[in-house]
Amino acid sequence: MMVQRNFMSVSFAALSQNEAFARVAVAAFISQLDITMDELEEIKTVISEAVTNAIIHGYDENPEGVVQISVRIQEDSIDLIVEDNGRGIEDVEQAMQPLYTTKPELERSGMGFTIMENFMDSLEVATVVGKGTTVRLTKRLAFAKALQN
Amino acid sequence: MMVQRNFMSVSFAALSQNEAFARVAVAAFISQLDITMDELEEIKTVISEAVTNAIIHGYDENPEGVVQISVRIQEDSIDLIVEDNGRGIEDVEQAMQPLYTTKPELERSGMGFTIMENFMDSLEVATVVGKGTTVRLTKRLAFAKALQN
Amino acid sequence: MSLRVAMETRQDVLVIRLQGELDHHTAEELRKKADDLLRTSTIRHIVLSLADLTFMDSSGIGVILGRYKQISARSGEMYVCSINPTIYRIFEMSGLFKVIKFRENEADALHVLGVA
Amino acid sequence: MSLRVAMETRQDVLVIRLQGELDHHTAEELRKKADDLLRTSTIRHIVLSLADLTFMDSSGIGVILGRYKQISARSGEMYVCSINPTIYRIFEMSGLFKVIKFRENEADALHVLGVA
Ligand SMILES: Nc1ncnc2c1ncn2[C@@H]1O[C@H](COP(=O)(O)OP(=O)(O)O)[C@@H](O)[C@H]1O
Ligand SMILES: Nc1ncnc2c1ncn2[C@@H]1O[C@H](COP(=O)(O)OP(=O)(O)O)[C@@H](O)[C@H]1O
Repeated sequence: MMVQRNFMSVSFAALSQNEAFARVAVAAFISQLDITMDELEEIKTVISEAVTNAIIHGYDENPEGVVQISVRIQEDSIDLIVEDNGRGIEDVEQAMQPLYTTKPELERSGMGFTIMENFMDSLEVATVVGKGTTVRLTKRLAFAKALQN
Repeated sequence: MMVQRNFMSVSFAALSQNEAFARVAVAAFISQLDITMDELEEIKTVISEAVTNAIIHGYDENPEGVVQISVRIQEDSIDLIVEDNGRGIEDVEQAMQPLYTTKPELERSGMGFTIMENFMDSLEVATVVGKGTTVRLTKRLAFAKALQN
Repeated sequence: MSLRVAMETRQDVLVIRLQGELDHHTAEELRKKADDLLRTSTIRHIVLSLADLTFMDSSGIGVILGRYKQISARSGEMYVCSINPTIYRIFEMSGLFKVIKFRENEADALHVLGVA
Repeated sequence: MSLRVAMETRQDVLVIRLQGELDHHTAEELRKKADDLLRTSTIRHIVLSLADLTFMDSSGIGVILGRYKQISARSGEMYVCSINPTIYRIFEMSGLFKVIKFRENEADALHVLGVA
């Protein structure tokens, strides 16, 4: 299968109603690929996790904050980047632990990063305290995996 | 009705398959408003017109080009901006004439600007030859119009 | 988010049924399919059946007018039917109804052309 | 793109049926509706019926665990049923099935709780 390289990038206000918008926008963009329903659901979920984190943790739900998502379609994979210019993460290793959350009072489950890791093939977090956080996620697609085997 | 101000901006490669993506992204974003089906269809149509123009006329379908759409939700209206960094328009007044097209060989109808004008409340074109084109479109929403009457 | 083009010929009438979205990207498919058939056949008239067309912009106008010119050169006629309200307004704005005949539904159009 | 929360009480069992998408934005509504009812009633058990839940992320885990803690303090139990595959995996990953009981469908869960 020939896949045309393609990209899009979307920015929006750090408002919780934009979480659903972010999922729809990313899903609409990647649905041009020969992607399975499971892959689509997994990608929607990780976008939702990373965007929600930017809004809640990065910006403390301040709607002045801006969240940016970039999606790049490669020959055999999808690269996602979710960025905020918020507070940053002090201890990334700790933050990635399952069940670890700094906002238990908001009933956060601390499972966001764990879900991102499980649903994607790679996860990288770059963060500077006081500057913001960039989450890079890659998913190799089933059709590409199948071709290689 | 209280409307929360909100904005999003999306950029993507000048590929024709992104025309449908652009419509879905904008529609998903503005569907948070109390908008009629007709208004939604009109906005999808004008987005399609302006994005198609950027791809065909602005960039001569060169996929290296980038098209950007910005959407701002105001209390009583929606502001749309569609921008390209393409060839620009020499004579805007002529370009806006119904049936005028510089690409009849591609079976363009020359109706893009006319449809944008008819479906929106305002249309402004800013363009610099060799630099690009910015189309600004505003739509006052029916529920807001109703409140004023 | 894409277009399905179904074509049926009845004597010298080509019925084109469109489903989905007709824009610059999908217009190419319609153009190619229609032209392949028009080139090799004795089709004179076209009936465009748009009941399942959910979106169309001015790229649609372009491809429809292009086909109209071809059959008009064979002194054929073009009918269009079952148009949704927004698309109807685009047809009106573009003056398409001056050359293309509107009928409520496909059966009406086929009846007028004597191939119902 | 939003969540509908339907609640029904059967004796001391609260059945919560979710339709749509459960995320950070929509979790608030579920939290509020469930808590309003739990505060004023003698509910002990909860059955979460997710047949029409099309999307859930970890914000859903948070709000479900929060309600679980409340009924667990009343020595009640929580059942969940009819989960789509992706959401099932999120439940598994989060260890939710250690405390919340899974049943294939709502009827099963209601049966176990003696209110079928
Ligand atoms: N974008 C971000 N900006 C600042 N802190 C973050 C960000 N994303 C995650 N974190 C930190 O990492 C922790 C763990 O995140 P996660 O696993 O998604 O769980 P949760 O969102 O439920 O807290 C958060 O509680 C927060 O302290
Ligand atoms: N973004 C753009 N960049 C350069 N030229 C443009 C752009 N948009 C419109 N034009 C010019 O304006 C003309 C009229 O545009 P329009 O009314 O949309 O009709 P059409 O796209 O069918 O040609 C085009 O033929 C083109 O010459």
